[in-house]
Amino acid sequence: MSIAEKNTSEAILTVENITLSFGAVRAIRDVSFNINKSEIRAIIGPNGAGKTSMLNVINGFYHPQEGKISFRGEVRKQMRPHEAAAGGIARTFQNVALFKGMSTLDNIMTGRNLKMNKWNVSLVPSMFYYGPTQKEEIKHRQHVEEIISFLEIEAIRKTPVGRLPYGLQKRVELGRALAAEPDLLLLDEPMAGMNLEEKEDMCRFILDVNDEFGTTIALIEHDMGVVMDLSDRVVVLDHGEKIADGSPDEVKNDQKVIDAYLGVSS
Amino acid sequence: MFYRESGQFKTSYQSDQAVFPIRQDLWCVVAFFLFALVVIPYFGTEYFFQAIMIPVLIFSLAAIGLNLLTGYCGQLSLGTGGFMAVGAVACYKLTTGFPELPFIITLLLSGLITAGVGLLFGIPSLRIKGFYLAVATLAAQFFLSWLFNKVAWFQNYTPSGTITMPPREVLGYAVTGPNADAMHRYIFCLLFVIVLAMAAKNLVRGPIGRSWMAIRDMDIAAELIGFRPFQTKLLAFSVSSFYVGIAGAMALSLWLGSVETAEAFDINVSFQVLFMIIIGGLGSMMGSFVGAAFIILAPIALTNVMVSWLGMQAVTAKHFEFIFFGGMIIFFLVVEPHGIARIWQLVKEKLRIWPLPY
Amino acid sequence: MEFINLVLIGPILEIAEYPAFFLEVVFGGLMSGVMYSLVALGFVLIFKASGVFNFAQGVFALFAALTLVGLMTGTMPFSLDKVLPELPAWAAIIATFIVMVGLAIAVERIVLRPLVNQDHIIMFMSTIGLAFVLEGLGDTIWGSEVKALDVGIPTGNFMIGEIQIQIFDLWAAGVAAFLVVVLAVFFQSTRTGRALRAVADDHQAALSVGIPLKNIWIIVWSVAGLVALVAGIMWGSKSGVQFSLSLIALKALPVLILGGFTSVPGAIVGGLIIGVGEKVAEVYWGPLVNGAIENWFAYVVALVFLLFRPQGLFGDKIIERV
Amino acid sequence: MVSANLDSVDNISHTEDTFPKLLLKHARERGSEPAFRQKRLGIWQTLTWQQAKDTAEKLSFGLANMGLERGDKVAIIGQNTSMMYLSMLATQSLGGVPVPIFSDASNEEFQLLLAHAEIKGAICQDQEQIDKVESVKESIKSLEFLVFEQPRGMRGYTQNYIYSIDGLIEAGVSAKGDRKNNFEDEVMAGKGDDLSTIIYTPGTTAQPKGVMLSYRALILAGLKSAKHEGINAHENVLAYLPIAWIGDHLISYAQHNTLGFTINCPESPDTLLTDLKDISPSYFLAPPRILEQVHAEITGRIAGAARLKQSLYNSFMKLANRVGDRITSGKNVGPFDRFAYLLGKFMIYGPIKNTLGFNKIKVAFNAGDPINSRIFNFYRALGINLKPLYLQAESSGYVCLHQQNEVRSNSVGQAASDVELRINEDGEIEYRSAGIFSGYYKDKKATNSVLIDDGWFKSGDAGELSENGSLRLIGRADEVGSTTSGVKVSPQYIENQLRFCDFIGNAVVFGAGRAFVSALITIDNEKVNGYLEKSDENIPADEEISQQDIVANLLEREINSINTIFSDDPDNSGLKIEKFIIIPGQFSSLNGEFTQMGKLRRVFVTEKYKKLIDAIYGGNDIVDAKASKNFGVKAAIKIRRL
Repeated sequence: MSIAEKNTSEAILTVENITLSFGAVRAIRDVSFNINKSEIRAIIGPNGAGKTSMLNVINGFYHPQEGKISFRGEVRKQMRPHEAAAGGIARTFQNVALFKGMSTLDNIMTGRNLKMNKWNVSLVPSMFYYGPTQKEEIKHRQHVEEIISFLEIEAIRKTPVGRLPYGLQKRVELGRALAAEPDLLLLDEPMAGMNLEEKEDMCRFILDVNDEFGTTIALIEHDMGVVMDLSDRVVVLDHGEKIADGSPDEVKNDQKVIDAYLGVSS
Repeated sequence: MFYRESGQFKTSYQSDQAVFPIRQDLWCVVAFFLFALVVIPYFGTEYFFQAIMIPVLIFSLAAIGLNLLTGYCGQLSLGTGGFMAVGAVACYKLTTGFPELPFIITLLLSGLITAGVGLLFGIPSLRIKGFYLAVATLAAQFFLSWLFNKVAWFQNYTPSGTITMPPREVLGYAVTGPNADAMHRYIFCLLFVIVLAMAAKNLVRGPIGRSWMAIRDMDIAAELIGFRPFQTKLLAFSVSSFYVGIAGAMALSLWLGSVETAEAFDINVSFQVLFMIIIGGLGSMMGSFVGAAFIILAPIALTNVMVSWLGMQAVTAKHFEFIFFGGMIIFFLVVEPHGIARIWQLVKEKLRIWPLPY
Repeated sequence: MEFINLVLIGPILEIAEYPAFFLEVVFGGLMSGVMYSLVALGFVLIFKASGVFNFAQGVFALFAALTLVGLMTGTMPFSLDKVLPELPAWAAIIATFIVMVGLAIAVERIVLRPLVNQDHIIMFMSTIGLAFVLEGLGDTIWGSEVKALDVGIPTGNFMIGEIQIQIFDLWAAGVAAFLVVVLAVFFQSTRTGRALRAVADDHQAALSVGIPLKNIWIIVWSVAGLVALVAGIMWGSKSGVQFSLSLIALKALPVLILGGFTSVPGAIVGGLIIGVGEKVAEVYWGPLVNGAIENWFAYVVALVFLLFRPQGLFGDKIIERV
Repeated sequence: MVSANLDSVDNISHTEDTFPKLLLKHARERGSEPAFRQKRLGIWQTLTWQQAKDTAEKLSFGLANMGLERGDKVAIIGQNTSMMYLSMLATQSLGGVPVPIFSDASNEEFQLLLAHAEIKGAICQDQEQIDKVESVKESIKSLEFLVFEQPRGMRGYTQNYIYSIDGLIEAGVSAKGDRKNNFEDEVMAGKGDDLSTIIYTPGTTAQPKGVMLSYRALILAGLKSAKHEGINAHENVLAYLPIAWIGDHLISYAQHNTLGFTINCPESPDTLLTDLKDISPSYFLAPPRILEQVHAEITGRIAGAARLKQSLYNSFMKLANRVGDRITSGKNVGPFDRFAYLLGKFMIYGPIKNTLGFNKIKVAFNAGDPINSRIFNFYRALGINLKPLYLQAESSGYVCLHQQNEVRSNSVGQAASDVELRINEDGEIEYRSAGIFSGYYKDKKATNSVLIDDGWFKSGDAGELSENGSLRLIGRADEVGSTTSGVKVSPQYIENQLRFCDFIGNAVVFGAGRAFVSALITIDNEKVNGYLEKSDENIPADEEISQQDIVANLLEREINSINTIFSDDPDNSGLKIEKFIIIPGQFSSLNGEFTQMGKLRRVFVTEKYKKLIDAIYGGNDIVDAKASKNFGVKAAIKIRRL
């Protein structure tokens, strides 16, 4: 199905003329682009290009001073993060933001919080636990277990995430995001600090997610090779401005882009 | 070394998510409970119940309350004493105001009232975090004890300013009032606390507990995956206060019988309960009990040693007690911030894989 | 109507009627405000430089005062008999300051170093423990009964118009002001001071300035000790050295909320506001609710304030990142 | 109900003489008992015999719908999942013949086997195996349909001959109407002497041999050994070995269906150990490889333990080694030792068995290859009733069994009841029994060469019968021999000794028909590196560690110790390893040195390393540089003398 939908390039999210600044600092300047349904969209650019800020804008953590965002047709300017989450946007973080005190299982379970029946997990039933709450827990445990076997982390199911190696933590975080069954999945440098093998696994999972569930994915990544392999389209930011947008190949050969990266390396 | 858990495989999520998935643990806990319920009443003396068991149980409940807020939800509170006072006063006003009200209902209502007050003082957590919040809770402490001290209505205008619990019965046994048998009061406390503790355990192992821990561990991430920080914290505040309030009510009715609120529940009580959860273990039910037992028993032991054996003056002993407690806190925070509970957990891990190191 | 009259009109009229008395109240408020500022200053210094919220600050003051009295009266530690030579005030003060420095070093060794990089809340709770230890220690060493302290600050009073002014209060204010200036200079224009400010931002920066973290902490805690000493002297000579002295710490907390945990001027302004506010409230509105409201009034003021400006008066806006 | 027919196992009633019939029986008599447990989605999901029967039935509809006829072959490829085993049952219930295939076999092997077996369909566990079959489909005319269990990654596959299991079942159930026989009739049409399955022995030679086993052979073999070992319907077994291996087929399939005990399938390969601990099986089968790994794991961890623990462990293990085996085999032991052993059981043995999940084991078999005596004794000492099993596909594993009170590592026990056993003049083991196979599939010549006059089977193994009639395996008949100087050499035996030495990874021994005994050896990288770090010998990164003299000296010491063992042993008079070569890299089943079950492919190895071997017996001190290059070594490989 995913193949079919990629052809029908219908935008699931559009950002128009977004400008975001902290006091004097301009993090993003008048950036516009869109993300099509079921595509893998890469956001790249040198450090401090405003990539992460862009994700933060998309899922309502930062509120841009100008511009508008429309997600699945509905336009919004201000939106609380949890509203964005409820709307079907899930994400992972640049430096892993798992709940250190909890097990892999519980971490992924937290991703289900929006899917749970509010009454069954409300205070009083929870105090009795046996009954509605337990039913609800088990229902969602099953779903979480499917994610666990999807990501092949059965062996660390009950391990406190604090004890896990970095690569696995990233995988668990992906699991937590998947648990929300998002329409749009934002991945902030999913491969940062991974060794080659871990990267290959992560690539495989990202592709599988996109293919199995038809999830739309927007990802920030430094590893150009990865970006070229994974993404359908790439948008390039530099110093908060959009300098290129298009297929991986187009972008790769774009002079502006090359300069931007050279500028960083030199 | 004692564990023979292999072969205890789980064929259902119910059994996999049980509180004590390992059979041996379950047996221990049950045995312990039966001991407290059956054996202790046989050998316990009036003093033993009044000075040790009952306060330990009551403070365990308070510790559980604070642990829910601080240990699980990560919101530090220094107002525990104040909220216990609310519970105590509520209990007093309810019993004197509505003599017909069954005692258990009274306790629960006192808890609910305290929960309301806690909710009120939780509101600042909307905007402020960490120390700021801790300070805010201090405000609660001072304001409340002032309130109950100054406004005579809360003491039914008794000249002495003390509030005294009238006699009440449960299932025909007198549990409050001057001629309530200590053993009956103890058993009532035990059962009541155990039930509430189970409820608390159910909370923290379910979705609500996870939402609290999520806020504690990484509030921003929690919000970004759809938790509502404010609601979550407020819930923690009110549930915590509910438990603390009931503890206060029990302290008045089942333990002290008659108190001068401002004195009995002053800021030192707040610290005491805080110490209980630090030493016992932040984010651990079992820790709440252990910590309470430690904080209650240690001074008794200390005084016995220093006064009875070393012949110190009581006042000097009191000072040493301060040093001792302060020292313990620092020691635990440095050595094992997660308290006795964590230490026990580590020992258990070792036992489970004995003699292998990993 | 009756109520309004009672709560609003009444007190206002009263103020209008005896302005001099009102000024006197305000003045008194300012004086205790200065005290609050002093203690709050101690908090801010430590918080700025080591990110630690030192709950023991008040007990520091008590401990300093106790030590001072002990030295001046030549008391033998652990036994309350006065057998040692009595030190003159200036010597005792210096000696006490040395003790406070020693204390700072000990704290760094025993508490801070093991807890470095720990969660702030954990550090905070450890200072609560520290408070208990010092309280017990002070009492065991110097005895817990109330002691008079006289370092020769002139007392008495004079009138300006109809306003009675305590000479002691003037001194207190003067000393406090002086201390603040000294600290300001120290922080703004000495190398160490700048380093200290750097640490507040991040520990790496501090190292780059070239002063090892542990020294910085020792310095800061010593300075905080000095502030505590001054506060102790002022408060102690005013109302005797006793346990209640440690409670001024609790008074300083709302000041912090008001002024912001990281702002020196905030601490001072906040202190004065709280001081005046609670005095006035106590005198004019206290009676309506039969008194003793200054215990919590400050907090309530601070809280209400917080809801509108979480970062405090002079604190800077927090940008959250992920 | 099982023991009922045990006394008369020779004539099993015609209602219980095939596995599908037995399935019906269990579903009927004890439908609510667990047949399978599969750890899936975090818990052990149970399949009762009734459910098992229903699934198999539906599956058979599906297969029938694919046009599966009696005698058609169906390849079963995958990990141990209940669905794989049920697929075999479903196939057999239609009179088809399941052919389990090693899922990690190479594409060439796939091509070879599938073509040879003329399979009509293949039931695969997941995409990986589907891909393998796909890649060779062209060359297999008979192949008509592929079925996969795991949908993961199969979305893109649009070929009309690929079905999901569910799809298969659906189609079958809906098409149910237009079929003459219902399930029971189909099942009952089967006979005990029908071909049950074809087990391909991963030929230690290149050409695979398909061992044809009848229901009767498997069922009888299963029942008889079960009777001897007291195995019954209440056992708990972990199915973790390749389903294509006779060992797994015998226990997880034949005995499982005959006796009706429970099979537990692990969640994934990397949770094997925890799953083993979860289940704590009562009946366990393992090739030496596994037992060696576990033993190494334990000793390794203990080495890292606190001193107190270590000394406790060592002292109690010493005791165990002295009396443990005697206690396990129920011989009499002094009261003090008995007490001490009890103490040890509480302090050490119990906990260790607990962490391994071995504390409920009634009987464990070591099968495939002989096991090193020290490792064997380790398990016996812990109180685990481990027994060497003489397991050949051709015998359905039923040749010799142990008397409870005399279990030794170097013997596979005495001839089991109704088994005749003899050693022919060239020292080769021959036997005949009810478990004997009915021939090699499509290979009359091979069959006739081993199945000689009136049912005797030439096993191809060399062995000795001790005076009490217990059999000692020496090695493959064509491998054992003697040097030109007349010293008897059993390469396998020597290799076992070597493989257990520190620092030695693997070894191949030569000597039969040669001047003297020599060995090719690979190092145990982990141990060697560990040693080098300790002895802070720094070897440049680009240097091949295996060729360093310091390493060679290490191995020399080890091999000398082996040589002394030989010289002390009258059985091995004059036996001595005189030269060896350390070869870079490791042996593996991927490079072809091993079969999937960890058996050495001697012919292959001898071919691959011909140059080296020639060099050894050529009498020079080094291998010429050119040859060395081929093995990725810059400098010429040295030949080490002892």
